[in-house]
Amino acid sequence: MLLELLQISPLLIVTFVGLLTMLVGAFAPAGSFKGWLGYLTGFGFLAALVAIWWLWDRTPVAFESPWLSNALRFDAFGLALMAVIAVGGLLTTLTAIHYLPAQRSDHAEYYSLVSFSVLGMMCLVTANDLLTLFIALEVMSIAVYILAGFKRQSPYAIEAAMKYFILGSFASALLLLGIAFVWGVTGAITLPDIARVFAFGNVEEGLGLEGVAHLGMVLILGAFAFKIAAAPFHMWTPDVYEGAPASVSGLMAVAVKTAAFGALARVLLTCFGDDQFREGAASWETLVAILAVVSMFGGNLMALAQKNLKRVLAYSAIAHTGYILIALLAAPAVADGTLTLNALGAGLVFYLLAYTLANAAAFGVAAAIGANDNEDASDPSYSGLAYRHPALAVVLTISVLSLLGIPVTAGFIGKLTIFSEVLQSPTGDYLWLVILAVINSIISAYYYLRIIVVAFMKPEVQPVETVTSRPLGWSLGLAAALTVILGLIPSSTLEVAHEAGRSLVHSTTPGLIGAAPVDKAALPSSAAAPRPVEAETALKDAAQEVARP
Amino acid sequence: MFEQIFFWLLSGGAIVTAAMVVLPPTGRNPLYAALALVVSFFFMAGIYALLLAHLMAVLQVMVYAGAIMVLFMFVIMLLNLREDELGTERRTFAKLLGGVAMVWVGLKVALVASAVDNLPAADATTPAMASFGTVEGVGDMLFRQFLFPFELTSILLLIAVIGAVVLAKRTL
Amino acid sequence: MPRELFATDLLPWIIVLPLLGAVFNGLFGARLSKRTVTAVAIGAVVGSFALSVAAVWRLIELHDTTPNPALVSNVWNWLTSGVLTVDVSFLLDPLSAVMLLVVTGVGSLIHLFSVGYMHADKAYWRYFCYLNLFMFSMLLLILGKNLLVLFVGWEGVGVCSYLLIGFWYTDMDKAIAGKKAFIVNRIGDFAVLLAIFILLFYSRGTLDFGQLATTVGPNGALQDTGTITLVCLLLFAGATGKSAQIPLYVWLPDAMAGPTPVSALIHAATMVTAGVYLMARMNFMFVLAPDAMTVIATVGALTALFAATIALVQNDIKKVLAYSTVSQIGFMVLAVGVGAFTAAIFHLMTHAFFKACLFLGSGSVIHAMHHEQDIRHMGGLRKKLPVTAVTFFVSCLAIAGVPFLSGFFSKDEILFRVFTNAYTDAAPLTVLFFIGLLAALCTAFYMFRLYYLTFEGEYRGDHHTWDHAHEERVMNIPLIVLAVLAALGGLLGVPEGLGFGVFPNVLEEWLHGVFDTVGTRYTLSTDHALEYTLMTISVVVALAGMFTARHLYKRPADRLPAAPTGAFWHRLLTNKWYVDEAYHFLFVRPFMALAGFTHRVLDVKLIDGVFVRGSAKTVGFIGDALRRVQNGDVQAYVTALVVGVALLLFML
Amino acid sequence: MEALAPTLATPGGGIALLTILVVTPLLGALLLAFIPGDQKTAHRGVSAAISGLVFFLSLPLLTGFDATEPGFQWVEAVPWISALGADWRLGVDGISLWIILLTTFLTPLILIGSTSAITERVREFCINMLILESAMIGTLVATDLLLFYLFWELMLIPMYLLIGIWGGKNRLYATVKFFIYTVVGSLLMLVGVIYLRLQAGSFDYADILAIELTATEQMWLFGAFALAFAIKVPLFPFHTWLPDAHTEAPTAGSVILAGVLLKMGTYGFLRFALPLFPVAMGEFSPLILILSVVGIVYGALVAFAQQDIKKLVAYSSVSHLGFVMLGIVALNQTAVEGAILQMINHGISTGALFLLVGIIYERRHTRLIAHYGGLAAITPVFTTLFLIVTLSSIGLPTTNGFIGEFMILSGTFAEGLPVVRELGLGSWPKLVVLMTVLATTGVVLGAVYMLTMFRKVFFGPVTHEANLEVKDMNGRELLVLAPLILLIFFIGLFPNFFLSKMHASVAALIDRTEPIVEQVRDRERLERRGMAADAAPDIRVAPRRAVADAQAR
Amino acid sequence: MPSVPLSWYLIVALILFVIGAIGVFTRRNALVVLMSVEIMLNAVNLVFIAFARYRGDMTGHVVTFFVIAVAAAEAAVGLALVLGVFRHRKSVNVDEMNAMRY
Repeated sequence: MLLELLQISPLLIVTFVGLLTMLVGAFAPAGSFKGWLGYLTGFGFLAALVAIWWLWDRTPVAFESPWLSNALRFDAFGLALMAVIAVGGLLTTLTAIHYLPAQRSDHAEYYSLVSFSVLGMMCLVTANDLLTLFIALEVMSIAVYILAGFKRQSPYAIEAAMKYFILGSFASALLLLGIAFVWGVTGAITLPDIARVFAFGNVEEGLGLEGVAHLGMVLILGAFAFKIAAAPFHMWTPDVYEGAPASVSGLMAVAVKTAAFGALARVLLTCFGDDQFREGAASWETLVAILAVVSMFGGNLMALAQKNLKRVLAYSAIAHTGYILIALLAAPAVADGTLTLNALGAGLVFYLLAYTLANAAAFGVAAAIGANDNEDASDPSYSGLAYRHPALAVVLTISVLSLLGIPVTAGFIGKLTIFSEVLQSPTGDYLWLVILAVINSIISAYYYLRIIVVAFMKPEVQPVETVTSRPLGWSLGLAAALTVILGLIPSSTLEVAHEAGRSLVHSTTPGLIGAAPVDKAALPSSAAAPRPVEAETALKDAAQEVARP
Repeated sequence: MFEQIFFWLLSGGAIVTAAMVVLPPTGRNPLYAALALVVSFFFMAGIYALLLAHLMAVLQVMVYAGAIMVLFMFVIMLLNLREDELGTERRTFAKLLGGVAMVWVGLKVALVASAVDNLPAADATTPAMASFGTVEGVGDMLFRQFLFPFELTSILLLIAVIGAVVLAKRTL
Repeated sequence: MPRELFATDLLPWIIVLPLLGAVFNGLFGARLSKRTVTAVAIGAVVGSFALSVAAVWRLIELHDTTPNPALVSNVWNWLTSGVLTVDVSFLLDPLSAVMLLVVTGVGSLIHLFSVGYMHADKAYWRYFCYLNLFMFSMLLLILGKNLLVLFVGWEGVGVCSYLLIGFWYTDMDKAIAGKKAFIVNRIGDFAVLLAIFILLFYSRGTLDFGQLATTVGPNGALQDTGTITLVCLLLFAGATGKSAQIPLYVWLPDAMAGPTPVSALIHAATMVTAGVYLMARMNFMFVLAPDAMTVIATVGALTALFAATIALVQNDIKKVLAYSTVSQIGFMVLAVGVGAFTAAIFHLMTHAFFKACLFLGSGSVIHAMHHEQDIRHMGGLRKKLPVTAVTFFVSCLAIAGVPFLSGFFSKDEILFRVFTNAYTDAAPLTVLFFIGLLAALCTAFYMFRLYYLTFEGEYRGDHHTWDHAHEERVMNIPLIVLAVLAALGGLLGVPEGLGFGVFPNVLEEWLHGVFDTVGTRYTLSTDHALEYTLMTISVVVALAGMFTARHLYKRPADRLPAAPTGAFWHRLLTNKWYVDEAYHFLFVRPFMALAGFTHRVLDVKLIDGVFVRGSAKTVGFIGDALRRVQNGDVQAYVTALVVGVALLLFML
Repeated sequence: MEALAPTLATPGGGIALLTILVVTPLLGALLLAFIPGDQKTAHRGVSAAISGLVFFLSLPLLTGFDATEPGFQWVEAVPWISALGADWRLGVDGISLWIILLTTFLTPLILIGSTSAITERVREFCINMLILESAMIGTLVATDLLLFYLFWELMLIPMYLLIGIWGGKNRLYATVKFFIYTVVGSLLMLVGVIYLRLQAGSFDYADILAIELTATEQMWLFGAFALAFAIKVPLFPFHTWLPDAHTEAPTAGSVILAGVLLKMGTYGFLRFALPLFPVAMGEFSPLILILSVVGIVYGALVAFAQQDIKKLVAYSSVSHLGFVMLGIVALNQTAVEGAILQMINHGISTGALFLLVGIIYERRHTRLIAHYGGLAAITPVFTTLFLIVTLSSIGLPTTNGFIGEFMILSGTFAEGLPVVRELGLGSWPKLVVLMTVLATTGVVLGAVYMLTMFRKVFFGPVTHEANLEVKDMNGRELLVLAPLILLIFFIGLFPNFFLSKMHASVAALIDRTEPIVEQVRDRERLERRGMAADAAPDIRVAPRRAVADAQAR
Repeated sequence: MPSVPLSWYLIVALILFVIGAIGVFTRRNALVVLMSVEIMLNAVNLVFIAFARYRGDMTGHVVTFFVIAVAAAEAAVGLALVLGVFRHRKSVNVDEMNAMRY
């Protein structure tokens, strides 16, 4: 029991910090500075990071008791994304510490809500059954709805929260319907079980039940497409990013998206990753590719004429959803015996990290210019930033270049990894997709450059006043520095990302099991090297016993 | 036969009352809509019972029709919107498009989903089904298999509490 | 043999001395006294002349033993890449020796003259810097052992000419004239470059004259007459630029914008003959291309006549001389065209003498007249400028072809050769003889018209100028020397028919080795009777022109014949056959229009406007249109979500 | 990965000279960041000193260069991003040597030359310039494709800021246009780079040289690479960013742009497009040939129509770079060497022109030709230098411009001539001859526009009062220009000093590429004659192993 | 054996779901919109419970249980937001919330 508590320590730490801040904050005098709770929250995330680091060598973590092992799966992928989320949470929390007082919204609840939403995200990326997934999603979402409207005296913030909430609830209902269908036809709620059912043809052929499962898959995909802001499910993004406080927009842009992507990847690759499932319908790869293309073009094109930093970043976030969706298709082959398994590449995790760093920095700058209750992040509010605050301008530039994918930034390595992995993908020839992505990068250059133009090359319209704050500086410095460092020496991080990706093994060989830890015994030994067909039947038989108790 | 009659009655009632929530004239006034919704929830509870989900039927009435709808009523009363403040509904192309798309989605899903009839139905008379839908059966699963989500839900409700306070309290 | 070494090592110094002078004056001249500048500049050129004499002396010694002696100096390997190998190397052979002496000799004299002519100019140092630089380039051109070194000089003289024509750059017309000269020359250079490229290929990367001769020789790589003709025509096209032949002569009259000594040196004596020199240098190739030779001869003859007709009616003293120069070079080109290379070089030399003298004389006049150049405002200047008048008169006699002066020998040699020389298998171009004769008639007429209007009769200008008109001693010396040369220079090439064994044809003998290939292709007449007949005709023609002019123009001012201003032919000639206008209309205006069109329409509108900015605008427009969908209405957003799901389902 | 054992054994006695060259300016930039922003003199001094130091550090490249070695020298290989198969691989060969030296040579001059032009945000300016220098050197010495790409893109940012911050009135438009234009090419190239990486298994240049690509692959990859390079060159019709960028850039930007950045395009062609995709080169060379010659004539024509001196020089760059491309596409020892030399020449001459235009701009704050006139009388020294540079730019013999153009044109001509006479129906040779003739008209046109501009600016009477006050060049400006002027003549007189270092590498490049290109052309010729395509000989796609090995060393 | 086929229940649930969805994007009153969301969640619950019955698997009930909890939480937050909106605008009409667009 104690071991298991240690094993889920990242979750516990975050929960504990959330509760602590809530309780302590309740006793703090009204109107006093609550930033120290932010430090506390930050330390919480640091501690969580340490815990994740400790757990890293123990992946996949073997939970003994059934209630945990069904609900959660701590594999390299989940841990890596938890780490990314924690980093995102840390960076955005640090920006909030002095930003919130400047926005006259310095309440203790902010930090507990951040902690709880991060808890939701962490559960989301490690959720092993669809129910936990749903609850985790709701924990994250509802906390973020509230955070979006946290500056409640601002009509913009409240309006943003309201919009986000209505759309979010709608998407939740869709997700739930999808879950209902998937569970209904498979009778399984945990991801490995669902995968097994699909893999071994337990959804009887000819009965049309696969169709229902496909429906479920599409509904789940649609709901997640909303969360990751893929076009045309993206409509909320610009308004909400613009209206919400900058630190919250940052959290939404980095951590929420990371979590949603993690869950989506896990669901798609584990449950629906098997070729058996793909029969009789367009594969989710096609749908994802289409979403990617639409998101890239939609985000980038709509961003062109934007004159507000937060809004530009929102559209850029939509476009990036497109790039990251491509990473879902990047599944290089991993040879395993005579069978070839496909695992997710390093691209997704690495790109999410790079994206987290860049956006945390960019929204950090957006927060920095939010002094004196200034909510506006439109051009005049940071025009000529470089004259008075060169460091902020440099950070903004680095983050923007990283988003654009210019070398010596993490964003470049991320794009490079995604593109090269997706070109090796065995599930299809995605050269066209890569070329479209590149064309989109070109389009995006225009509005990213505009940000640099405004910050560096335009004169000051009004004196740019910024939130001067040491934690903000740490956050920005850390994000920018990591962006450059990861751009220069990404090797070890890439290795980690690789390992994370590899833990999401799925198969393009019919009948091979999906996400469950690959059971070496069940696999035909390479020495015997039976024919694939035989191996298949043998496997099917073996697994059917497992699937049907 | 008995089951079918109840099915038609309950589901017909649920659909009609649900439509009353959404469609004018009742849909224009939140108070009427809320009342229709409560009725709809009751019909739903009936369907749950028909499906041997007794505990859920009870919870539906208690939590939904009771707690949640009371909350709605509070807010409606609090705001005390008068008829003229409600204004008129706008007819936009988006709404039309959305309606058509949603109906299409519904039809498509229904069409595909009717394949579920091919699933073998569980026999309710077996001893394994004895505790089906009871507090005991559901509770057993809830606290054994789904303990973690259950714990997580506690955080969720806590968040909702904090949220309601943060967003709605007059002064913080 | 230390003496031979001495002479060989001399060659680069002949070239470098003027360069050093130019660099020295260019860098420090502005801060030095005029005296120092003069000393350096003159010293450089005279030193170069002295070294030239020494070198040629050595060559003469060698000539006794070998028919075609040569002093060679390889200075460094300039360019090696792939098969291409070009050395910076110099060659002094009989041909270049003639040119060398003419250039350094006449050059020295003109430098001397310039001291007087330019003494009042602020940019005195700059002038001498340019002039020395010109000498350097010209010597490079003459002494280059391969086509590329020659080309370096070729372009170099073009630049110096550009600089010197536009020497008084504050006058925009002069600056424009300089630019025009350079650009017209460049058009010719373009052809030369193409010729070089073709030759380079066949010669396997070398441009050495000797190697090129081998290339087109019996066992050489280039045997195709078509290609050889092409090369020759291209080289000739270059020559028409530099040597001001039809169709590229237009720059030379404008070039008179430069200081008069410059006109004398560059635009009469030396640079403009470079084209002739080039063709003489490449004679081994030209003799293989009869078609090209016909073209060359025809162009030369036509140019001679054409320019002479224009000169008939010009009133600017320098313009007359300029057209005269074009005409005379036409004679040289004509000579080349009929294979009479020796005659061409001979005329080149004599022309250098008398035309330099004439130009310097005109310079003296202009200097005296305070830069008045219109001969209608002159007259009777003999009284004020006696030395100038005498030397001018002698040179006029020489150019007109009055017997036993230099022009007589050289021009008659050419006309004789034109009449008789025949390419091995083709008819002689006799008809060109008559054109040449007509040109000679015109020459005699306009030269004496010029002389009489300027120096005889009554003064027609303002009296203040008249009172101050005088000669400078330093300017007289070159005039006298050149007049003597103009008178006696012809003795170097006394034809066999007139020499009677007493006067050998020195030049013929001297150059024989260089042009030895000519004899293999051309039948050269030695018919003395015919020669005497032609000579008589041309003398009669010359005297006729001369006396007509005397009759018309040696009169008091009020009795001068009025110019037939209204007459068609007069208008045609005063306007130089409207060639400049035609060129302007045919080439310059279309070029400017094309450039304007390319810039305004193709570049700005089409490529940048439609393609570049157009595509950006299109993308931006789409983006803006899409953005409008995002109308802030959350229910529309829900709709989009639903439509998205519907689409995904549809795609399934 | 055994091959990746850090080998620092270089002719320089075990010193990682190239890394030092790349890193020193960066360290300098870092150093500058710590000097307070208001100490402008210190910034200028330190940055000039650092770039000067880099120049001296780069000299051993020249002295230690083994001219007989066709492959890379001063090779360094250290593992870098092993997860992606990219390594820190540097090397210099005869193709890149002089461009590197040009870079290290120009940068200090520019920094000194900008003292009076850049008076605001001096620190940022100097940092920018040093980063730019580092990126440029990096691009030239990288022998790992990813590293190359990294530096290639890195060049963009400082240049972007340079134009955008210190540029003229219309700078924002110009700088964004510059950036996006360049990015269009380079991102598509990135796809090509990735594709090659997947084929070769690493980004190592030697590995990539060794892979066998099918003709179709070559076509696509060539398209991706060539577009990036063509935009950078810029090859007609991808040139329209250049006039804007040049016009709006500060002098330093213009000089760097003309001097080095444009060369990256032509260098890219030589380093990558040619040796990697010879078949595609064979197919595309007629097109590139035509485009480069159109560029020559077109650039000249448009230059003639310009009112703005800088724009005129910019279009002249289009014309000059056309010559370089012509030489490259001719694939002939003389022409390619001429092209490389012409890159240097253009860097020096056009760089000097921009410096000179900058000097006059500082005094009069106008670049319109019509605002000048008669300067010769007021600023004789300036006029003289301008004249020399102008003459170099129009290719006067004894100056560098002539050598380059002559080599390119004669080499190209020789490429087409033999076959034209002997076969009489080869389309390629005919095209080459025709195009060379057209290109040679560029020599005339160059004179036309340059001298027209020169006349208008310097000759004639002084028409604007303000010009009377213009001061002649000061000592610092002379110091900056003197080395350039000397080089103009030095290259013009002793080109062998430069060419001798190129021979081996260029020969290796041609050995590798030309036979295949020839085969493609032969096949086309046969097809044109109506022979069945299958009768045509197969194209040997496999590169020569020996050359690859040589390059790998 | 149940005499009503499973698909009938599903169709009823889907009709309810569609009604709810249409309510979300047609009703301008935020309160009604929230109620429509509740209808949608209920519809899904029906799907779960129907499947549970036919599969004999109570997981569906458990999920429904959680959905009810989530719905409660959502309702609390949603109503709080409605109050917040009302405070600023004195109106709860969703279609007037377009301070941020394009």
